Amino acid sequence: MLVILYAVLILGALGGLFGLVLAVASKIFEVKKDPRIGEVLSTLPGANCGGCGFAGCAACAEAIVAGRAPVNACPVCSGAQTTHIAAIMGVDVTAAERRVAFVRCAGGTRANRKFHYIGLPDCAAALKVGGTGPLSCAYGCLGFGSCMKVCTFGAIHINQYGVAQVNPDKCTDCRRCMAVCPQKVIVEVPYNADIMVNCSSKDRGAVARSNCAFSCITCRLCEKNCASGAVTIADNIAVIDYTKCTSCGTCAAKCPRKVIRDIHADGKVMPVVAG
Amino acid sequence: MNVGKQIKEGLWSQNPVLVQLLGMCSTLAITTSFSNGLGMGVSVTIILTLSNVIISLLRKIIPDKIRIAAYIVVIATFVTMVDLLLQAYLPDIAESLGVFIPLIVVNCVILARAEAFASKNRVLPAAIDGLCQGLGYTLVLLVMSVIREFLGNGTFGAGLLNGGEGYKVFSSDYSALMMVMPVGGFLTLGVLIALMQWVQGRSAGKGGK
Amino acid sequence: MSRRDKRPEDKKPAAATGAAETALVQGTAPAAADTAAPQTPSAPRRDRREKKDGGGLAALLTGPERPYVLRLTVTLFGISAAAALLLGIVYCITKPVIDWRTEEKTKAAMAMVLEAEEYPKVEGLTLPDGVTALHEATDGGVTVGYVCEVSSNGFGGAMSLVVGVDLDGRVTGVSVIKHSETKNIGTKVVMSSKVLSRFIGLESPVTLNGGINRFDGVTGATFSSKGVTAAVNAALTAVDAVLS
Amino acid sequence: MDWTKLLSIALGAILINNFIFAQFLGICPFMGVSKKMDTALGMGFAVTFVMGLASAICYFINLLLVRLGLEFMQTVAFILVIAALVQFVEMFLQKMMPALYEALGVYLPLITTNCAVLGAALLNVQNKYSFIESVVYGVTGGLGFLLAIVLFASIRERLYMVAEPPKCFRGFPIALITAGLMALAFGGFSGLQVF
Repeated sequence: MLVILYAVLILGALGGLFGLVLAVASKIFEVKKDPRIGEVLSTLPGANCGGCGFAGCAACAEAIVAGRAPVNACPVCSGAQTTHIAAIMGVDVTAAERRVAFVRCAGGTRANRKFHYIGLPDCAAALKVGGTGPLSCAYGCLGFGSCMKVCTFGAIHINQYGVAQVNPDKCTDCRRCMAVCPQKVIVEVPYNADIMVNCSSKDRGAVARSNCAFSCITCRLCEKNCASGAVTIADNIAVIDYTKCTSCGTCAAKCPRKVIRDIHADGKVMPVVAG
Repeated sequence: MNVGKQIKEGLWSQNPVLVQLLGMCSTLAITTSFSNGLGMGVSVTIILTLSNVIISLLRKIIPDKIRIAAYIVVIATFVTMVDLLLQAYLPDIAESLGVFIPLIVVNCVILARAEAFASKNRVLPAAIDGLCQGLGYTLVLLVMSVIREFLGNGTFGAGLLNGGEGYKVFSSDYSALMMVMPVGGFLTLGVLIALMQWVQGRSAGKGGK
Repeated sequence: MSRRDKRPEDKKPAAATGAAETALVQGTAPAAADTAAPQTPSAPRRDRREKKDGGGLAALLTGPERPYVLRLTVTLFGISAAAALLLGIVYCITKPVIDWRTEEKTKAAMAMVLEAEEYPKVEGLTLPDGVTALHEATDGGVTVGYVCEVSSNGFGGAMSLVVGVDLDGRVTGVSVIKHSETKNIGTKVVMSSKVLSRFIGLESPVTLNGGINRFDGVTGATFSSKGVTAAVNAALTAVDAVLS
Repeated sequence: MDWTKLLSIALGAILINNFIFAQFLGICPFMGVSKKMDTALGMGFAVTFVMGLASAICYFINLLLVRLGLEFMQTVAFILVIAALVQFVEMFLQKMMPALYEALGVYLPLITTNCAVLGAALLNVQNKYSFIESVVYGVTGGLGFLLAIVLFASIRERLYMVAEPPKCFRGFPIALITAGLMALAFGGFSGLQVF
């Protein structure tokens, strides 16, 4: 029986000692953390699956509280969990409009090329060759699919024109494609926005015209004809303010270069440029 | 708290080894014979369920800072108890599992389930979750041990069936010895996960758009 | 925009949901730009009060933090003590059974190596390293030979064997109790009685694959063969010391 | 303090029976962290540090346990030490080196469940190493882990960026198969007998 007494004494003493050390350490090394991180973390499933794009749930909780990630960043969370997190953050989920990624380029095979690139099938690698990559337009999508590899939801693919294209239904706005795209061509737009500017070229009109068959040449027709003043030309590129845009489609009709298009024109997401 | 969902999750969609990639140390090392796989699987399931129950009982008492230390002590106690009981009453299983019984303590499945699930739910769901995850784990272990044993040893059901020798399918001279060594473990698990992703891909493809 | 003001310390410029696409068209994906700007309260603004407090360890034990520190220590102490108690009890229950079983196992191994009734342990001997115990095999009081418990290193690690030696120093049998050899390689030496029976009748020093007392090892399992041979030699030297 | 034994322990722990590829311990964090090189390095050093310290402390605790005849308590006591140590390191890093703490993220608490750390402590006891030998074994075991995880992370980064495995092999399956091939390569060292 002595063995049991010894065992209890030794392990008890060890446990107590470590309890003390940890308690003191936690006080000395205390880092002021936003209390809400703990709350959000306890609502998250804790499976550290990485679906939200962060390294585990703790990182995702910190991002949500710091405002870097949307309240519904965790794809695995059930409806109740997301609304609970939204309540902690003082945001009601319905107001947080669903946002998805969108590739602002339509060139691909139809963009002129400075040279024929044979090498690592990866955008970052291709971009390094010749300073601005194989495309004559320095802003266009290179079409090597780095974004496709990163997307864990299969929401982004290279379409038949060699340009990355997002399927808004599958996109959970985890922003991993935006992070990995070296050209920063992928941006975040509201889910139900229809009218999209399919170009990111900031070159002057004439240069853009020679670089690619589907580029914005800043002819300003869209700006003049937009009834609600949603379209403006900034930095040699047409820009739509979705708070004002009424999806009337006049700019898409007027655009001679077919750069502004209504991507939901016939109910399904059309290939970015229909010939 | 519907049991059906938990069972489906434990066995398939959230399988601890194939999906969450936990508990791989023992999976890769132990699955060289059928009896090993079964013995390990069953003991992990028992320990997982027991520790889930205790941890969900204690969840209110344990402060956050010593959460991990406390859970680990509970798990270690159960493991040592199972180890002692196995050595006393089932020596042959204890013999073949060898050094891997104490390593169940650091088997990530148990601590991960304790931290992710048991510390947030009441006792009954925690117990069921422990059971389901344990079964999922045992299932994968058995599948792997059958494959590795068949390829590496040419027998089926060694250690258990027909007096420990197992049914000899082809003589062990032609067996791929590599499968019994660590290399085989990695390859088999890799192919298994690929198979699972392929099945999920196809079913998602059919059921998807 | 009500939603925008409700989001505290949101330092992102013009990032309300309805923001014009202008904010987005600059092409800088919001996530990338954001992580650069530090969101957490800046570290240098640490006020003096907090530094003074952290220093005094004793202050911590008696100060306002006392209940928290105490609670942590007591909980861990309680859990560990309870665990130890449980373990101690299980240990006491299973200890006799385990001892009996190991005893049984070694006795069975010894019987396989050298037929005898019982095997009293011989005390007070300087045993060569590797030999853990030396037993005298007696048949109704008459010593028939000796049995050695030996441990040596094989391929996978330590292994323990039992070696029987008759009165004129010849090996009567070898059997392995515990080993960690790799399956299908080391086990071909260690677990097959056919290979181990090749030792029977040999005298010390036993040499591997050569010499008068020759033991042919298994190809591909040299380490295991060496390990077993070393153990047998250790046993033989121990018994020869006793015989002379 | 004979150096040949220490060197043979060190070489054995790093190459011959490397914790990952030969002894199969610590695969969960090895798989989890090796996506990027910097987290792999951070994890490798953190594991080396914890393993070295844990081996040292466990040696003394084992002395105590053996003297009182409590061998069965080894696992529980060791794992308690390791868990407390990791928690302490986590708090220390969070305060002193937030950058490394952020990089390691969720994988720091995972070190507690890292079989390699407890495996090293238990093997120290099994092989009856002296204090110096157990510390050397712990540290070199950690270095073996570091070597394995850095090699694996570099391969995995290229794999992730460039390789085009079939759809269902993407992600963990291809990583596992690469690890299998590396284990085969490390198998080559197993015949090496040192001194």
